[in-house]
Amino acid sequence: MGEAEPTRGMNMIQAINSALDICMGRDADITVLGEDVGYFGGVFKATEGLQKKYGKTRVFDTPITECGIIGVAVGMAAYGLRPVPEIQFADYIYPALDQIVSEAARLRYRSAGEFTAPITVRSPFGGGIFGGQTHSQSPEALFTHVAGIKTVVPSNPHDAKGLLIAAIEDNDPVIFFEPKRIYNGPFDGHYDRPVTPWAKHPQARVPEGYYRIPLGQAAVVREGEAATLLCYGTMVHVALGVAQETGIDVEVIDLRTLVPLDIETIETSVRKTGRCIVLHEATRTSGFGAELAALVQERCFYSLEAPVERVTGWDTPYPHSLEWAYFPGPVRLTQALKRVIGA
Amino acid sequence: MGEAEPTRGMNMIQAINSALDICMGRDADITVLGEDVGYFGGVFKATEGLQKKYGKTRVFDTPITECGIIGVAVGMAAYGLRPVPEIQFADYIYPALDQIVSEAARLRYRSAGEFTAPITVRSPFGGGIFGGQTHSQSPEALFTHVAGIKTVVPSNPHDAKGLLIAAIEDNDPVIFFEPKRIYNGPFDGHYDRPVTPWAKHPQARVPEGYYRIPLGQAAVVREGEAATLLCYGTMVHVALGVAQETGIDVEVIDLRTLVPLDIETIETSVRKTGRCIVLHEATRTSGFGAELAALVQERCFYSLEAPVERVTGWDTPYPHSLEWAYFPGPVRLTQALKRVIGA
Amino acid sequence: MSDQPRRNLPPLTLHVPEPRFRPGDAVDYADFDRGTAGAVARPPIDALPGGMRDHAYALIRVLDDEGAAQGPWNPRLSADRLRRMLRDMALTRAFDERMYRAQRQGKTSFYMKCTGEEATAIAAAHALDRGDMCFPSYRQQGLLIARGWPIGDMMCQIYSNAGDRLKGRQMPIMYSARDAGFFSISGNLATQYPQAVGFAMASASRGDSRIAACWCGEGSTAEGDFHSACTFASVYRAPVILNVINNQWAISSFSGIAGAENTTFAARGIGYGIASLRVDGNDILACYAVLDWAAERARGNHGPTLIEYFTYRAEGHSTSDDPTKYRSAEERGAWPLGDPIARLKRHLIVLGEWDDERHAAMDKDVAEHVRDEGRKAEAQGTLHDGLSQPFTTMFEDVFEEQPWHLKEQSEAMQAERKAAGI
Amino acid sequence: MSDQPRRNLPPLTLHVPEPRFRPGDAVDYADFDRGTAGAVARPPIDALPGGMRDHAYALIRVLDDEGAAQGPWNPRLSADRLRRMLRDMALTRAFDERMYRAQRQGKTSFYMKCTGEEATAIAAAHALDRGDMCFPSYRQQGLLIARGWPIGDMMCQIYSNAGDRLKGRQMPIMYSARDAGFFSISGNLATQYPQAVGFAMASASRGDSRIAACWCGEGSTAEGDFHSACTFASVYRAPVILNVINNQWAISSFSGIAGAENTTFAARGIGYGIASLRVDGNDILACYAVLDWAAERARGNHGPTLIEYFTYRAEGHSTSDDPTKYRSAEERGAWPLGDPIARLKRHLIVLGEWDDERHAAMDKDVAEHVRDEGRKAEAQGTLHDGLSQPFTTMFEDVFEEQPWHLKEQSEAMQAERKAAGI
Ligand SMILES: Cc1ncc(C[n+]2csc(CCOP(=O)(O)OP(=O)(O)O)c2C)c(N)n1
Ligand SMILES: Cc1ncc(C[n+]2csc(CCOP(=O)(O)OP(=O)(O)O)c2C)c(N)n1
Ligand SMILES: [Mg+2]
Ligand SMILES: [Mg+2]
Repeated sequence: MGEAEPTRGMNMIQAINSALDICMGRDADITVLGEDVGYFGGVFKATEGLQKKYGKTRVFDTPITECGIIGVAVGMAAYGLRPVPEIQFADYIYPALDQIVSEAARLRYRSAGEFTAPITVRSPFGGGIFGGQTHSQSPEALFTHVAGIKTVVPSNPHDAKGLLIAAIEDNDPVIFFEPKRIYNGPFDGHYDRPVTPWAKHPQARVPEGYYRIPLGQAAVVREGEAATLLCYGTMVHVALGVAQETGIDVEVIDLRTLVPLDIETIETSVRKTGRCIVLHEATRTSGFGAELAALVQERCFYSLEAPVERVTGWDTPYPHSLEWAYFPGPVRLTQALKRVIGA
Repeated sequence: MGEAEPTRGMNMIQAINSALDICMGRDADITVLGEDVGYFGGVFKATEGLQKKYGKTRVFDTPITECGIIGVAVGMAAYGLRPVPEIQFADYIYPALDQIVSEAARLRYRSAGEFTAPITVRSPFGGGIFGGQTHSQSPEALFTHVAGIKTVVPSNPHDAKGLLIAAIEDNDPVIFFEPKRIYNGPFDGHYDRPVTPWAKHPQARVPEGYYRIPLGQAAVVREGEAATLLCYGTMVHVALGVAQETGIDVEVIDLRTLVPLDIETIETSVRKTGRCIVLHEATRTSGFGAELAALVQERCFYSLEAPVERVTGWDTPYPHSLEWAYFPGPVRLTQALKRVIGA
Repeated sequence: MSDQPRRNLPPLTLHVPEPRFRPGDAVDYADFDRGTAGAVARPPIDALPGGMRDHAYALIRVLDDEGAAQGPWNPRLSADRLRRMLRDMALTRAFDERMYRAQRQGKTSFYMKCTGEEATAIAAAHALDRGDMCFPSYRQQGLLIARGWPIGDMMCQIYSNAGDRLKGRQMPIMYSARDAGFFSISGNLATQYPQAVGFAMASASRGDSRIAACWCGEGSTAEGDFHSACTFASVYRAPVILNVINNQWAISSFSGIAGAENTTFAARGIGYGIASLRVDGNDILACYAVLDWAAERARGNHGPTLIEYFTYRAEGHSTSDDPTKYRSAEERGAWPLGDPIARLKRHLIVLGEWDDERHAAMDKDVAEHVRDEGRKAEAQGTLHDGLSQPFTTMFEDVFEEQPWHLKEQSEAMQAERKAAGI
Repeated sequence: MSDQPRRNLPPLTLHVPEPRFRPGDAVDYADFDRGTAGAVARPPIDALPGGMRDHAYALIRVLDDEGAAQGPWNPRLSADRLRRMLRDMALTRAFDERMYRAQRQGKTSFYMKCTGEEATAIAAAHALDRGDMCFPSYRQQGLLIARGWPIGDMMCQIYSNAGDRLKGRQMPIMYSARDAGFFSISGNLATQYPQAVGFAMASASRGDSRIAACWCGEGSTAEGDFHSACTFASVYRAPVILNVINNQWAISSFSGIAGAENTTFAARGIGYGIASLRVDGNDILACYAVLDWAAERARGNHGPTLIEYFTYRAEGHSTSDDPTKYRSAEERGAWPLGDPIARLKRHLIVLGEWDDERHAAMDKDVAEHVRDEGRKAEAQGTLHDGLSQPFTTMFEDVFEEQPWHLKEQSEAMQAERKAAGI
């Protein structure tokens, strides 16, 4: 995990690009494929410059079939490559679901280790860019239900790079969801204020070289005593923003990896605070927040002073013009926090 | 809901067949399609005789593309039909996921009601027949996470018929999962004992005519004081079996519909018993049990004497020869029950 | 297994297609074979697909370089009809221009033009019956416009304003207009394909006479939905027209990434035994003619038709991209099949049914119409004017009846807004 | 929109394909056109797909009715090789027979035969190099057997016993044998198709010389995976052989439900610009020849080949169905392309390289081999003998390293077993 110096200010896209660049430079097996990832460098520019540097056979555009992209990646992995496919938006991952769930996730198990699928599926996810129902979804819960897949969500450039390197080097399939709302700057949910760029954020000082952030380790991004906020991705910034605004002394845990989960960090915190809120943008019912709430009450029942609350998107599609009413922003969190603290 | 007499002894397959027959007789818009559902009557025989009775244009075999089956059903629904597609095994529903999640589930919402998708997707699910990883899955949690879909799981012939009729008549898309292990008889998890056929089970006395069991209503199948067991499908019989074996006075709730959930019945029961176990066959992490545990602790926190426990399949694929070690049978439930009661 | 000793085999190589022209490249289409207007035969509408496979590799053209209509596919439309088609194309282009600017002005989050491809949709609206159901992609605004749907209504959808029938729920341009036989547009590519086949099958199974048609881009043909649609259409001989708009680009990927180096998109249909035609997509007479052929074929229970429209996406993919980043800026001007509006205009002039003055007057007229409708629409709000839909609409139409959890969430939202003082 | 008044149109009808023969029907294949052995030309291995489209509609045959090998596709194999192929087919059939009986005896939960289709897999094992990677469906046991994989190992997998390398995790017949270049079989149809293309692309991108091959049934070609595989294979000219076993049935659905009324399955390849061949799947010389052609083509960087093997599924789909419930029992006997073992036997006899005695001796020999291996395998347990795998194996290989939640669950399972006294 030793972090290489020097560091450089990077936004999330640059950090992801840097991770890909470094991995490709170290390991000729790493192959990037996806819609528009080649010459154009991806619709969000995460793969910019890679085709030029590593050639067309290692970084290439694909036909528009997510099923094919992942199916081909599984075959490449069976050969011995380490494919890093991009799904252009998480909303378009469903056509690939069978190849992910029935194939990549189970290959090691069903072949008793003869074949494996060390694939890292990168995909921008989450709302906040007026993307409407089909450019805003957060389908992470689906993947956490499937045995054999790891699910990772970074919340800042530093973590994005270190986690992506760890994901690519992992020998199991990893779904790497990139919260697109914070590609260019952290976002605390105040949609009516100007965007803060990453530039001055401490987590945007990113080592230029190689480093890993191990999968399965959460980060306590704010220590506190009043309540534990479990979050990931964009919601980390909403949580931190609310902590600052309300002055309530919450402990904010950035999960970073959803499966395998860092249960120790969660338990330690909830035992200390006795109160817990879980946050995510996805629809509430059967979201990953349900798993977190279930785990916390199972394991910390006798420490809990109040029910674990869920602050999430509503059980509706992500509506285009009402996206800020859907988004679980500071108001929703503050209200829940007051309830949980007051209980 | 008025139940028509006379009744007849039916197993689950016969009850489902009867529901389809009655609906097709009443409404010419109902169309059955799927792999092998036509002349052959389905690999489990649920559609037997229907093609002969209603003709090939209303009951027909399809090419082997689950994506196509549901996509075509959405188009038929847009025309005004009420398609009842069969997905041969729930394990094969993933290629259709995009058409279910992005299309059927959202059509009403995105068109503000101009177009709807009154489709009932029938699919046998669950393990217990040595089907291995790809004939045993219980993917219900995935669908409960998606806004716009109802999810139904019957546990006996009487409910299967009444719920299927209600599902077919519902104007929203319904996923109707049929626990294949109990097609022929109730199963309490004692895999080493002879199979009991439905014949003498009271819930196998099924009215021959039309009746509905409304979606969204659970059934308290055993009243009790010691703990609430929330279950559906095959697990209802495991719960009832354990109640009988252990003599512990549990209340067993057969949810029947997962979305929309009958929250009232659940809350009433847990407030009374103060203890709760949720059961399902699916993998534990992010299973529907997580949602149930989250809801129960959110809404009944101050009544709970013990953490809500989850008795589920493990977080592994469903292994062929070790399927009884995977299956959450009487031993696993009894142990959990003792923990919960003892807490 | 082979028992030969392991042979000393030459290394394999991976072929990754590359477009001919990238930014900065000079564009030369000299070797482009357009075929000859009027040269392709017109099979009878009940022709067996097996007997007309060559049509998938030909290019059906009616308008020649002089603006005359040639050959057996000449649909012999009245001058009146031709003028209406011309106006529909002009109106579509003017609409696109205005909404593109509206996006640049921040009045909406997103827009997509169909510039250069207008003929494909306008021809369809004229060739199909109004009762026929269209399952479009996002680039068939021309269908709605030519079916006479109010552009003001479309603008309100784009602005997610108070007049938006879709209640601000959908991204701009994702129209739904049941009364115009226009199916709700999805953001997920090609999903409409099997849906159209299902609609057509339903219509056939009920002895109705309505047919269905669907559209997707050449890039989208790679999706599995396209394949299932073709399979179902072939097996059940569904009365459906499967339209592929080959505008040669899919965002930044050229058509070679979708397979164009080795085949045509019309040829995809051959594999299923579906009658397949390939047409000059910038020649509205040819487009009309093939659609009319396909529609009559479908109505006569002779089965589906797959049509590839060979055209060129003259503008960027959407307001979110800059095409000069991945293709030569010269391509648009050099494209050998010209512009569909200019070509129909010329034809009408050659016929003596049109002139530059009337064209200018028409342009002015459509521009004014767009401007007037635009003003009226904007009076009902634009995206960032503040939210035009009551919050509670968000919880409606998820299901026919609102279940308890959505009721609770709706109430929680109300409380949240109250707390926030909104 | 069309401005014609709504026309008085005739009603549409829905066509639902129906097989020619159902249970009880007399079977008559008199009008079945087998073509003539030796009549189809053999294109050069670098032929452009566009120049050989007719091959997708022809039927390549080498063995004529007299048992002689005819025409340009005659692979001219040594008698030794032919005898080995004959034995591999016989062994496969004997293996199938025994395992089918084992299922009937309750020793395993499930079995699937490939009776009548043996030539397709055995030919492939002989035509491909051992390093070439095979992505089979569930009916290519012949590949493993002909690659010399121990049938005892296969039996242990079927019995989920202590000798099962897959630790009882997979349903019977879902083999995995990396050392034999045999990819782990999936229960989900056609998923192996894009995987094979990916393997081939990887091999090409690394300058390796190994090619890939995949198999699926005609019914499975309808899955989207098939389409994405063909698209990728065409676009990147992947060194892959896409094999479709058209045994005319998909469980109870005849091939018309997969599209066979209007096209061949080889023709699917035409749409992508993939070289496509159609071969008599019961003629092992023809099967070998087309595979050899396709393999050389792939190795020479001339791209993929799609091959349809026209054959007949002589038995039920699996041990779970009874084919007399949906098709005429006469079909099997009447099938005009005969039995692959009988045809190769006759050829060898015609060549003077074989006789009935040697055949009987071979049959006895393979039967004994199967019986001996069967006994050894059964000595390691059968499915219901009790569980042959330690419970803890269930929690292994989900991930490379076991995360905490699986450790906990594994411990919970141990406790559960202890409580149950097991
Ligand atoms: C399932 C899915 N995958 C990816 C996308 C992202 N996407 C939107 S448009 C587009 C390109 C489509 O190109 P084409 O089909 O040629 O249509 P055109 O834009 O040229 O009209 C892509 C990749 C999507 N909307 N849906
Ligand atoms: C995705 C998926 N859908 C459905 C099935 C169920 N199924 C198993 S085999 C089969 C028939 C396949 O027929 P075909 O492809 O012709 O192969 P054959 O059995 O004839 O060898 C079906 C429908 C499955 N295994 N996977
Ligand atoms: Mg395009
Ligand atoms: Mg078959």
